[in-house]
Amino acid sequence: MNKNIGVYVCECGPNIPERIDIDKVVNEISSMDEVKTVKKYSLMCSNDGKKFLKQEIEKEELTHVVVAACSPKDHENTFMKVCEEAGMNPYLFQIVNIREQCAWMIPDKEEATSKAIQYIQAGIHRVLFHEPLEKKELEINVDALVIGGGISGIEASLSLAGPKRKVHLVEKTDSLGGMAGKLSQILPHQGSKIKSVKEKIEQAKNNENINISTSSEVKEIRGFLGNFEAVIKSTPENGEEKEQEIKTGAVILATGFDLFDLKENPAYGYEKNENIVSALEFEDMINSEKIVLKNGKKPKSVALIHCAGRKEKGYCSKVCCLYNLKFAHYLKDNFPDIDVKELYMDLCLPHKQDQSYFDQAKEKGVEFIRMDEVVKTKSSGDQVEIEYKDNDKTDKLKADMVVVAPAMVPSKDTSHLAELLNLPLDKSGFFKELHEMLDPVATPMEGVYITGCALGPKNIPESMTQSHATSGKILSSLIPGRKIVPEVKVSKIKEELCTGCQTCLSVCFYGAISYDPFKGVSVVNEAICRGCGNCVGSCPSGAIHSKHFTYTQLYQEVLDALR
Amino acid sequence: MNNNMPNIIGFLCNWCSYTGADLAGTSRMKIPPSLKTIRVMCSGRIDPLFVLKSFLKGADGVMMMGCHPGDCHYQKGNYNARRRYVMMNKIFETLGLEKDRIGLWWVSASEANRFAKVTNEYTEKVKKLGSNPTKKEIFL
Amino acid sequence: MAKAIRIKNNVEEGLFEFLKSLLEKEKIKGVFTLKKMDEEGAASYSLITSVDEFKNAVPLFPYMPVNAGKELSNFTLLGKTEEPIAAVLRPCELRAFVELAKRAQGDFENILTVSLSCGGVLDLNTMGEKNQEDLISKYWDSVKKAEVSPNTRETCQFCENFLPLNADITVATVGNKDLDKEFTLFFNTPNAEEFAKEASGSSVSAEIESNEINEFKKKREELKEKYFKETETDENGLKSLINIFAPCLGCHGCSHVCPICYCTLCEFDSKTHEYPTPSLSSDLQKKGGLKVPSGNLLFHLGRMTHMAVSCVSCGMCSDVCPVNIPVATVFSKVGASLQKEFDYFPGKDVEEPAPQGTYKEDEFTKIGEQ
Amino acid sequence: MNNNQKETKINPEKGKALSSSKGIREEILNIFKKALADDIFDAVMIPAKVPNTDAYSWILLQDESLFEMADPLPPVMAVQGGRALSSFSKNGELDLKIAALMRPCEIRAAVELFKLHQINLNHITLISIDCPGATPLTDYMNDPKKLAETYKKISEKWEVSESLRPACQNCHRFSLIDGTAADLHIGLLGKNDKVTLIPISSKGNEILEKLGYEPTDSLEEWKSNREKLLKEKIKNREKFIKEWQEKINKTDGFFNELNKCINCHNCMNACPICYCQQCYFDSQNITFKPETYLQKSKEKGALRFPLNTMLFHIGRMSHMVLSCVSCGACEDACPVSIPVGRLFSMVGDQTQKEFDYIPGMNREEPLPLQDFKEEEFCEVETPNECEEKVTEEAK
Repeated sequence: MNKNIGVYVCECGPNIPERIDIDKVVNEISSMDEVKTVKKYSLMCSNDGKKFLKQEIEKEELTHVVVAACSPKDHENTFMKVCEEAGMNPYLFQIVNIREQCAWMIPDKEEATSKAIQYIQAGIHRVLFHEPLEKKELEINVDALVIGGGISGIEASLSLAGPKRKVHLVEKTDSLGGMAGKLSQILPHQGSKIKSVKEKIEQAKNNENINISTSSEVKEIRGFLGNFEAVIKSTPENGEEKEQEIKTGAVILATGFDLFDLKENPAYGYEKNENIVSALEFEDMINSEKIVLKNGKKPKSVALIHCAGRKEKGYCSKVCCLYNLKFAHYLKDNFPDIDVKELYMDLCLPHKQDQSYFDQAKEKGVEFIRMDEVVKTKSSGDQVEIEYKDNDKTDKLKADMVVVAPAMVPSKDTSHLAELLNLPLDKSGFFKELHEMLDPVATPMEGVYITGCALGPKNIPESMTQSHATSGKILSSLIPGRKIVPEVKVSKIKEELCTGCQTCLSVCFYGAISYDPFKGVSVVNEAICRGCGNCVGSCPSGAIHSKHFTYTQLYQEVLDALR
Repeated sequence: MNNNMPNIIGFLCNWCSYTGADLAGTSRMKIPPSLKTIRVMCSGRIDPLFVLKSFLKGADGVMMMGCHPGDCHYQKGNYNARRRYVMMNKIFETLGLEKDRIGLWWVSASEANRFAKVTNEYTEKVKKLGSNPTKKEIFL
Repeated sequence: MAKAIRIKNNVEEGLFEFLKSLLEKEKIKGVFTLKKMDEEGAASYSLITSVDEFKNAVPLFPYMPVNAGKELSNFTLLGKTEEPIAAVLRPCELRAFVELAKRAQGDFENILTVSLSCGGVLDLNTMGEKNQEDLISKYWDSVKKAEVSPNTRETCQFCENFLPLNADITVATVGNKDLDKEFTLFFNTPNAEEFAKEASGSSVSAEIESNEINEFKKKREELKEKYFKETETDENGLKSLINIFAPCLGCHGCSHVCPICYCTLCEFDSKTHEYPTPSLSSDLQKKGGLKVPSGNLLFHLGRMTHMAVSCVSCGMCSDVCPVNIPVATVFSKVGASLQKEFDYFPGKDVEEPAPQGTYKEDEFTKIGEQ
Repeated sequence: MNNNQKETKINPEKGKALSSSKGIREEILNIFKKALADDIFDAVMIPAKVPNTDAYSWILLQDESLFEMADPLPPVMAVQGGRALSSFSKNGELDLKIAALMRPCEIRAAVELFKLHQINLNHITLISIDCPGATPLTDYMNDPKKLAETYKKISEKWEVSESLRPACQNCHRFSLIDGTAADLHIGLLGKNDKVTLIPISSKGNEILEKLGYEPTDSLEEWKSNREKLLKEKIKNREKFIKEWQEKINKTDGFFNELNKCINCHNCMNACPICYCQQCYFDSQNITFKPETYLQKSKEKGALRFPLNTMLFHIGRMSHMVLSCVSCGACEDACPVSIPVGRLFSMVGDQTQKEFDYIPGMNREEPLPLQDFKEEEFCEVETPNECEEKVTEEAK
């Protein structure tokens, strides 16, 4: 097939002629035997301009088009659309940036002009090597799989489930609610009583669009936005193990957190003295309204130890201070005569109401003691003696009962799921957000989102917010009845050249490349590939090329730049 | 065009550096005509062979540009780019080739000033290096 | 500490007998080692499965016709061997196989690796020549005395990694005066220990490291500096580099025999890198002349970017170069500096990812910010 | 009819003899200098010595000053000229007039590559030269000074010396052969006191004209010199062919010769006729599971590694031997000194006779395997009919 190349130089109103001698450009380019026609036009992106280009393509029977104008960022797509409308494959088009990176950069008109000519020649030689690419449209499944039946998971499910969208909610324990479900009460100043969590659970149970499987875990999961497949393994207490395969469009990880194992640091004396209890155990005491020592007596003094695990894990768990305050308030309100001391490293009172909550506790006579670390705890008589360090001086205090607040740590399944979906983890072993600031609930895997403490310590309101965010992402990307169009400029592997060394797998951040052991070659999943081309740069065999940015295409630009 | 103006090839990542370059233009900053930019999707796409071939074909300088570490549009591409640059730099150094003919710079989409600064500085540096001997070399 | 067994026999015979017995007793189903091909003394690697054929095996024959690591990779390319075999490799060949296994080009499972403290090998082009016998006996003398044999290849002369890193069994040769009377086998891995009882010798307490070994290492390191200096490129590295590679025919033999060049088909043989005829007039205008075929340096530098960081300095490339280019010396030199830069030791650990396939966020942090 | 007879007699009657006071090398270079100056060519492809080294390589020469490094008859054949010519002329249109000065075997290779569309001869003038042979590449690299000296003597006396490459010792196509291979031939045979330009094609005549030379000098003396040497060489060659056939006809003869092969494929990469970018025998369609190899090993007691060396050589042979120009580049490049050049040359000789084909002799003559005659090789399938036909023809 013979190639008819049309080159169109846009003046962009006065912008380009100001600095570039358009006529000289047109002359130079018309002298190239590669091109069929060269024309200038005042404003290509205007409606008239687009009409003009369309007519030209048809009239001149162009097979390839080069437009020298602004940055591809501005109008590459505009002109590609025009080409498409004119019956051309839009990828046989090349835009050359002679405005931002030429006219507007180089004051000397002569220099700017000759550089523009060079750029356009490069564009022409490049476009000769362009290959027609076809957009694919994929049917999508709009359902969501929510992993983790804690408050975050429940909230996400509730805000997603609807007549057109099913939600599969998978919880590994035999009941919904997660950690929040175990709490005595949500901080009073943050509103309603614990029943609100119970309400949420009920709502979820009663929603016919939420399909709940408890005592279940996700065994396998593969796919991409709009097309995931997962295998869910259920092992109910009574009743036999069963596996079901489900299809879903998106995945939400709401796997929550576990608690720091207090035995990791003997200094806390946990389980060495029966009157040293963990915060969660104390919550149970509150629930059953029995605050008693092991000998059945009421404690006269209670010491609340913050920050257990903070030094060990290297981060602040954010919520302990507040629930310790909650404990203090509870104790003072119900047994004013109990002496309450709080040992903390740093107080974390980030929310607007927290300060007053803290001040009230002080008014009620709670004593706050700053420390660097707990050195050791030992029984002395019926009491527990805590030795702690502040700066270099150590000090001691005694109490009948000691409540230790353990740090939040990643839940056990985190690493397993990370492996299944090939997601990155942060230093502490929590899931890593795509971008801490700009994309805090997304992951490198499009269609996989994270909410709540799976990302790190959080309080309930923050978790709720994130759950809504994840739902938002899904609602906007998976619209019932719509199709999705995956990236077209993806990587392609020439099997006959692939040696199967799998270096490309290790540099692909999207898990878009897999290894076919039968053929002994790597394979790109075009629906996942984003076309970054890192694999191309890593392949020693030259077996991979990224469509529309092939070696030959780019090398043409190099050659012309050096001519 | 004046002859002491070196010929520099710039491989710019689409998301940060190329946009940064556009912005430099939009803000009418003065960029030496020495630089010919080539757009790639990610600095991690820059195959060492591109750089090598540009060098052997007579480019007086080659600039690799990408997003700052942590800001890569594709998560980590620029870390790959960095390793590849370090590799070539070391090879050049060990073989006594002029390693300054190749460079790597992080330029974000908003850093028009930085783009102008580094391109101007590098152009000056390359001017001092003089013309790339590969231009005249027969036995390559 | 590794289990050591001293065998009262000439090292060549002793090792031969040991491996033979393993084969006879079917502890292993095959031995991958060097085998005499003819009377002239040509040898080649073979996978020997019959005791009868084993008579021609010459495990310690001081030649490297090919890098055994590359051949083991060809053997296990499609998966592990079901039946256990023993493979006799020199340390650099073992390192090569590790690098290949790392890239899914081979599989260690069911392979009992036997290596040695290596005195180097002789120039390939002396194999099958008249003076071979003489060269070999001279060679063994210098091995016993832990001297660098002048007849060994340049690459061997400056190799300081002559102790195997992760062999199951190590044969102690360098610096053992009585090699023709007795020698020591070291069984380094649990896997190896069960074969120890097959060795007809007395268990002794010994270490492979010795003063002789350290002295030997020093001598080699000195030679390394010397040879690296010889390929030193002056301030205009380009010219010197061109001169070093000037005789290159572009036969690409260096990459064909290189164990790290594992690509089925080499990128530099592909159309992508052929000379584009239209550039000719402009090139001639600029230069007044042009070497053809061109692209010589692109090949060597390009190959470097692909493999130098994993170069195990086995010297095969120099051996096969028909025009005596010191390829291995140049590549080892570049390899050494890359490996230092990336804190990478090729062939040390199958689990350690190759530098091209990985990165650290907190490395080279100054780069790109200037 | 027999190839040799075909080649002894040649057509051209007249040429232009240039007496060379400054030595023939200088004289030849002068011709090309003139041709460049008069824009008869835009560039010349000619062997050159890389400055400050002992290495020779091909250069495309445009700037006259570079003639200093040029040497029309270097002591070695580094890269086969056909290969060099193809390397820059095959990918796209050539817009320069180029003259290539090559040894006869290189010219023949170029013509074979032309038939295979690996060289576009439109703008290229092929100029062949009487060839004294070349010294083995490795010998030369081991001691350049000495070999250069030796070669100088050899080329002056036109002696068939032991120090030449085996391929050259047994080469009987060292000079012009009839056909349309080259456009112009440079005759040197004789007392090295003159350079004779012998036009062959119209292109050749044109060039002579443009150079202002009239082809009026008789070629008799040169021809007789040529025939004298040819006789000797043909004797050598026949001896060599016989000797090697015997070697090979021994059981495993062929295999034993290739015992040392280490699969580096240098021979293939040096071979001008092996023009494939990436060789089938490098591709992976011949790997098996370890069990298969163990099985193979058990059948014979042992299995040699590298695998498939024999398949490689025989396979390669089947691909190119009909076009083998016996240039010996393969043997030069072999790191373990396998006489691969002689093997292939011998087999080539035999097969080419079968097809009555002389590779590189005529540009128009199709490749044997791209062409067939219905009546040929009847003996292969129906011996009886064949005999009848033969007897009929006899009548």
